[in-house]
Amino acid sequence: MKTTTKLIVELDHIRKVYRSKQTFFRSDQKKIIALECLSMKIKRGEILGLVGESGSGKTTIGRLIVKLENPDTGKIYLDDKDISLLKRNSLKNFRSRLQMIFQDPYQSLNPQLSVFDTVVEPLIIHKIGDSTSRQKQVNQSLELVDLKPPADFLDSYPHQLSGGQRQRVAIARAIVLKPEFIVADEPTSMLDATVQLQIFDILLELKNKLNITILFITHSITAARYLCDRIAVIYRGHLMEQGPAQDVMTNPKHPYTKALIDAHPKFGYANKKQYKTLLKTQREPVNGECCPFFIRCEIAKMGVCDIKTPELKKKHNHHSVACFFS
Amino acid sequence: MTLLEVKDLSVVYQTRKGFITALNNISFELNRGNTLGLVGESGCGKSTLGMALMRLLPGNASIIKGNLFFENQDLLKLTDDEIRQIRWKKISMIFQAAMNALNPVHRVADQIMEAITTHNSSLLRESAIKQTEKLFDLVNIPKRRMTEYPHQYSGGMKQRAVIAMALACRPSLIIADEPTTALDVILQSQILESIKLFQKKLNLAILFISHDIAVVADICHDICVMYAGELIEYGAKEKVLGAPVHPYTKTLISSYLTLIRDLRPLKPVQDSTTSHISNPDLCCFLNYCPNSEKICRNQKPVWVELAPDHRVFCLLANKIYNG
Amino acid sequence: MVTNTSDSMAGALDMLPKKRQKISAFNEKWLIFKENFIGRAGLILLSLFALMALLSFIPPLIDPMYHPMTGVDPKISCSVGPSIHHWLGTDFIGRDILSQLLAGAKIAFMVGISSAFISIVLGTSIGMIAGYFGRYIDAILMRLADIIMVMPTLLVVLIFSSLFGQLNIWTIVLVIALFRWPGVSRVIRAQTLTLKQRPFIEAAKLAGASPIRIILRHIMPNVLPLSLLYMTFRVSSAIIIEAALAFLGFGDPSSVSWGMMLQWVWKTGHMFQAPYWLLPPGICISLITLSFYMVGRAMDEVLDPRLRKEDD
Amino acid sequence: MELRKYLFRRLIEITIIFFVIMTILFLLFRLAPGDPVSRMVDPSMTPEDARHLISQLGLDQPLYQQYIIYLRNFFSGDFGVSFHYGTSVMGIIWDRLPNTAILFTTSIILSAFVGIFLGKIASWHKDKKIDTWLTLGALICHTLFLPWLALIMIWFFAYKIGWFPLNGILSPEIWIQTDACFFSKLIDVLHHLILPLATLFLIHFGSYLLIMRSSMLDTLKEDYITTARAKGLKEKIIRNHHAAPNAALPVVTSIALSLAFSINGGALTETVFSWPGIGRELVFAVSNNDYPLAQASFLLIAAVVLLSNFLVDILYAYLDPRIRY
Repeated sequence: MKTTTKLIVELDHIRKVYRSKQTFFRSDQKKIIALECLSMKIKRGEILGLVGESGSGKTTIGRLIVKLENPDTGKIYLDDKDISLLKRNSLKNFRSRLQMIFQDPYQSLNPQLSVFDTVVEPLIIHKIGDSTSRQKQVNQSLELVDLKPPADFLDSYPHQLSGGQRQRVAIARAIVLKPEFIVADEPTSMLDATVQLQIFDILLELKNKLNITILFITHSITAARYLCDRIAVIYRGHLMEQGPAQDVMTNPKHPYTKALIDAHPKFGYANKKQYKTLLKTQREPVNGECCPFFIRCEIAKMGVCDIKTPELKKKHNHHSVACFFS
Repeated sequence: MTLLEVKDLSVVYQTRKGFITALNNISFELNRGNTLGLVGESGCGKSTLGMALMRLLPGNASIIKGNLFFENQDLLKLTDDEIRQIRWKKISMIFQAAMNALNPVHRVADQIMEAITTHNSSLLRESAIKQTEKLFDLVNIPKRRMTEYPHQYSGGMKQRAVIAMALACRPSLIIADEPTTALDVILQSQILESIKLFQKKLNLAILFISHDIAVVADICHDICVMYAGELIEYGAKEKVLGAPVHPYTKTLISSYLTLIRDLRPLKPVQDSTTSHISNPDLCCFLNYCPNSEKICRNQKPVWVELAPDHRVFCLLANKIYNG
Repeated sequence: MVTNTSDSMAGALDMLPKKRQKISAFNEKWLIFKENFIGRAGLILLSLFALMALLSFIPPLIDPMYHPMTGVDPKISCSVGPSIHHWLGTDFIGRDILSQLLAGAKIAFMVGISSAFISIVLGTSIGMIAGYFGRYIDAILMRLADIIMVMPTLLVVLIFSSLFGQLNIWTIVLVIALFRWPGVSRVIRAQTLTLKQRPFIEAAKLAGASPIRIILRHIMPNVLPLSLLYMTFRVSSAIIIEAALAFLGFGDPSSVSWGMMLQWVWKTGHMFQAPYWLLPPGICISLITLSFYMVGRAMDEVLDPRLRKEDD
Repeated sequence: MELRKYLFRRLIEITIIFFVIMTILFLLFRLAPGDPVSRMVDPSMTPEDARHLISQLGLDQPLYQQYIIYLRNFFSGDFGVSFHYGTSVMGIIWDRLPNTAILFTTSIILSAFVGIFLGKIASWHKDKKIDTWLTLGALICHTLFLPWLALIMIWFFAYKIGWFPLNGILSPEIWIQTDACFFSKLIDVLHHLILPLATLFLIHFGSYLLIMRSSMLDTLKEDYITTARAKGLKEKIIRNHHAAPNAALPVVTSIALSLAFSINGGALTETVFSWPGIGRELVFAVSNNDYPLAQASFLLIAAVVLLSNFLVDILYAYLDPRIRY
């Protein structure tokens, strides 16, 4: 589906720092840098996989794009429009164009609302249609996510559904407004392996049928490989590697990406370590500017990696890497 | 040499809505120094099995049938005092959520030492401290962190501390209940490596419970596949994963995404968590089985032994096996 | 804002055909509640007290001398024990204790329920607002709660009555309510904070819902059971405070409450001679607080798994 | 270090809250309907004295100046003169404070210990007979109407059986004797103390038991308890060493939060038993329109609640390593 090269979302030098909450008992503030000067482009109609460990800032990116949070510095553009300037009506309009699917289907549905109430709510808020057309739209989106026949599910409450079914309801809610862009934040990490694939297939169908752009956030490099057109690897708020999915998987350039691929259990194929990355754990941390992966990197060289942060550089064929030695 | 033998184990939970069968006629064996992987989806009863082996089931669960032979004595026939002697000294556990497995108000080292001194009351405090230090060394936690509290540890370190605790009394069997589920991939592979290392060093038997078939494939010698409280396929890793026979095992394996295989796996079956039990006498996978035939709806499934180290609980096993 | 409320009205209309399922969910809860011995006992006791409150209208109709406040048996002018005319005896000026006791039930319900209701409404809305909006709104409201919380309510009402003269029963209700919300709002705020972090609230935000809509449609239904639970405890404490106030002689002189009856026993020095007079009001106050408390505890057991672990 | 910072912050918070309460009280007394002068000046004073006092309190000056005078008086420990006793309010309060402290702190500490201990036992034997009886007993104790309980106590133990004195804090006949030794005086006070103490104890221990029981039941579901079981520890060690320390934490918090409510009970007990403490003095002052005394006792009680909250904070930090480190 790499027919269009038009951008839909662009992140421009985003920086986001979380301050640990002044809890009741602790008065000192710890700063946790979630994102550090991160720039990224998402093309219309693609599925971009954002791969990273927990705490890498990958969820933060998703939340910033849908404007659940605001960046400290930097700008985010949707169709070349700065989303930080949106107010009231234009914000509401923005909301209908971007949606999000959350990680935990047990937490993302209001236990007090039935499936119908959950899915119809965005239509009510945006005052779309009357009650019969709303009914129809709800049915349509339920069918799209494979909850067939919809009538069987409309009256159910979340606790009567399985995890996979809940996640489909959450997807139905996200697509009922016909958005252009969906952030899927680890939508299957809480689900069983057999259910996981069904959700992936639904996402693929959304892309193909409705031409929805998807930012797929995941910790699993295999899931990204299965689903995505492009993959971006993120580590501690820095983009490490970015490129076409096939390229990144078969020919990873960054030592961190190699480590990720190596760490993945090699199902039934003995214990081949393809890249033999041995992660260092005992390197002294450096104050000031350095490569974010410096402490754990095997191939890092003193005098190079510990004094400068590598830029994301294009290698070939849209494949770019942030490493001095790639 | 057989260390643990589970025979026809059945466990039911008593709930408001009646009895729910959590485990149904589970039988398997585990040899000294071996790793047995127990794989299945959430809610298939695999954690219940782990707790049953320790006789730590919650109050509303009861073992209605079966035997648990450990070192040739039936664990189910022991008194509470006797089983307490066996816990941790002979069988220890690595829990799923390491952050919750450590008591927040006690120092980590004290909790490990407690395990040592409980089962060796004649031990002097100094030598208990020495042993604890050794354990910290073994799992690669700096000694200066011995006096710290659990909340000062990072996630991976907590998990390592829990492993150290499990090794404290040199048990012959460790039950590892999803020990790496909450961890990142890189951390997971490190923890798995270290578990493998200890196993060789200490000649441990491990019962490794996981939902992730790839992790099980990585670490285990034998594999049990569970579905809805029943064991459905059991055998050596190479057999079960290399030539799976039970339709459910096939689904499970095909739904696993790898880095190497084809991009499009088999189309998976229906969402399986809705309702398993239509008729308790019939095959538990019947409603979702792509291969089911008329015979499956009329007859109880049976164990079919395809090889000495490969058994399948399916009426059509031979047919599927032979193509 | 107006359009939003009308929207949620429309939502409520859409919901109509599905009411049945909600009711059956309620039935399930009710069944669990009924199984609970403590809850059942509490409910039975409460209905007995409700019956007492209803019966309180009868004695003055039979004979003006049975009026709890003004009725005086012309033949008796001092406290005597139980007799045919006065089943529980009379007080020091010959008023019927039984009719006073019945009238006291009415006052107890009135004070307890109305003051608990006000403090729950206040506490729930303040808790939700503080929890949802956070920042300085939260800081201000919670500091306010802290301040009110360290003031003993009974003593506050005492100070008020010394400054403003004799308080009537509704003022007492109001003051108790105004000083008993912080506990509720702390609990509701904590609950709101955990709800706020749940993705379904964020999903609603992404759907474009306004804060008002999120609070009313997504947060309130989830905290309401908890408020209801706290209401039973607040009823108990309101009854106790009013009774204590009356006991110390600061009650509303125009109505008879159980606390006032105790005060009369105590102040007129009858406590050693007239156990028939000392026992009933005290037992009634203790029992009615006990029964509200029991209902609350039973509710707690029914609701708890839902509140803590969600649906399963 | 963390801890010290935290406690320092709490101290500042508490001071601010106290100032707010002081201000509210000041405004209430000056702005309530009626003549503020009559509330500050003893009606039985001679006109000259009254005029002197008015100018001393600044009652003829604007509100903010009155407030400054009020604060200054407060910090110099001058709360005016009690209408009823005709002596300095400060003196009266210093006189009553130890009595209240003895009664209130012993009752709270005693009931906390017993409540936590019995709650632990009850939860451990959940749904067994002992649990049912303990819970029921606690429920009843917790909901008994305090003044009534106090009257019944007096009626039964002091009047019917005659084991204890009816009320008061000491028997005059002992204190009149000049040669009475300290020990016999102490015994006398303790003798008087027992009934009010028992009353307060019964009321408080019930609620502490119930809180501890449910907190303990929650704790027993935690994973680390399963770990402890799996470790083969003895049940008693699991209960006392692993479950109870964790379960006691919420109980400590709720004791702190309910302290203000407990003060109500303290005042009632003091009144019924004629125990010469601050609470009784406040009730007495309010009945007699002794405004300076009422104001000062209320402030003192608020201060006591705040201070004990602070002490509980320290205790909590001591019990929970997550705060200490």
